[in-house]
Amino acid sequence: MTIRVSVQTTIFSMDAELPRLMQGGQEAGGVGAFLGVVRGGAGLRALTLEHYPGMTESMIGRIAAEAQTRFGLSGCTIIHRVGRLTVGEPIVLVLCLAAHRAAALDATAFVMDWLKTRAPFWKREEFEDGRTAWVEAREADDIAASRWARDGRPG
Amino acid sequence: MTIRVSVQTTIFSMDAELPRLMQGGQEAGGVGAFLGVVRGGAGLRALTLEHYPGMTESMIGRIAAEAQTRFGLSGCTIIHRVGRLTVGEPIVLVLCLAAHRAAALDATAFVMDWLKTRAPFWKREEFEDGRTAWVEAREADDIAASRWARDGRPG
Amino acid sequence: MITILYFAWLRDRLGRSSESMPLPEGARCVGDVIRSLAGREGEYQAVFGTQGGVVRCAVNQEFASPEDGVRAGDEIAFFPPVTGG
Amino acid sequence: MITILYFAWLRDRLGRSSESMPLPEGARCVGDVIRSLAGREGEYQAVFGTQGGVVRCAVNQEFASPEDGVRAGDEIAFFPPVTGG
Repeated sequence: MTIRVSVQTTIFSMDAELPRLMQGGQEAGGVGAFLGVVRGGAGLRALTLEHYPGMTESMIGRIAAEAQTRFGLSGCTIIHRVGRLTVGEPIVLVLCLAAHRAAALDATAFVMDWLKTRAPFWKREEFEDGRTAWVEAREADDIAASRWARDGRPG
Repeated sequence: MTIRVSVQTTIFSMDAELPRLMQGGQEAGGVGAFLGVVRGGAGLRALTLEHYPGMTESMIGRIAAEAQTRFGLSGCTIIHRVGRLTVGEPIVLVLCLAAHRAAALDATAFVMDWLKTRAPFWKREEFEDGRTAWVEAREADDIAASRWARDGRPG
Repeated sequence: MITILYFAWLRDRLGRSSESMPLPEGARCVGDVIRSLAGREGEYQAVFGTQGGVVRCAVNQEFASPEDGVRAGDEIAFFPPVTGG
Repeated sequence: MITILYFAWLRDRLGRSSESMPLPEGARCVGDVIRSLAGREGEYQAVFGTQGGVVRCAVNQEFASPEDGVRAGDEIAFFPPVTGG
């Protein structure tokens, strides 16, 4: 099992991440993945992502470990960018390696739902007219995360 | 909406595919993905994938179009390799671009389930001892595909 | 004439990937073509008779059932259940 | 002494990202610290009093509730609901 967690300002490469992830073993049959990008619209120019150094890495590490246990993953990579990101830029990458596709894709959804609700990141929006505003938490994210509740919160 | 379908013997690059897919629009917030690889174990050395040229591309194109309609995708890329592939090599790549993560990941699962049951590919296994055997269809794949049935089969 | 294609283990067993033949006399559906092929000697009988239950079919690159119609000019493919992805 | 961290709009509103202070007298839980901060003038009162309902908290980098205990040496962080991913 290879767990890799990174919080970084720089861009990442899926092609570069895959070989690292695949060290997880020959028994793996597939990688589920989600790549989040800055969604445009409503005059949005950029997002600035802030986080809680230390706690972020710790929470993401726990989310990855929980996904590994729950879905029997052979590997899990979670990379989250911070700093200023313009529309269309990648924000987050989740890769889950499993024996079968259902586990790989379910684990990916699980990690994303928990990242949205349990990892200490905050987004500030920056619009074409110069206005900025902190993004408010979406109730939909709490609902999405709650569908995984079994023994309570991860970690 | 950008649909890209390819059946090819050569390897593909996720990093190269993403910019093409993302032409689908600025309203997109995420890419759901699945990368299938040749799963090792039980002395397996390689797979040889055969397909029905013409029908394959046509069926995959319909699966992509159905996913686009059903999940409101902004883009869908499906690349399936054919020929001889050794353990650990990538076989199939599915990328689904959507406004939100749930649609992107659900569409990815949908496409994979239909690819397994509706695209004319056949796998022959090749073992370390030289033995070869055609892979038999898995009932689990039919069950997985049937969960999407609404108006019957896609296309 | 019709074109018949064989894939995967059907091709291996029958020793050919395609053949052209006249539409069998009186044949109106896929099932008629299957019965005609099953009437041949050797592997054809085994593949289309005894083991015919697992053989799948497409007519002009669309999945088809034994009841689906065929006519001269059609491309008819026989193959095992698919195993891609 | 305790270390207090502020993130996102709390930091913007309060004009600082961290501060060190003695554990308020008699304070035994996060709620006691919040009440102490709400007792300050200006933005603190608004952030921890009026709008306190939306403020989230972590003690030593673990999510915490107002009832959770605090003691000298703790790192206590206040922030809005998270919006990552």
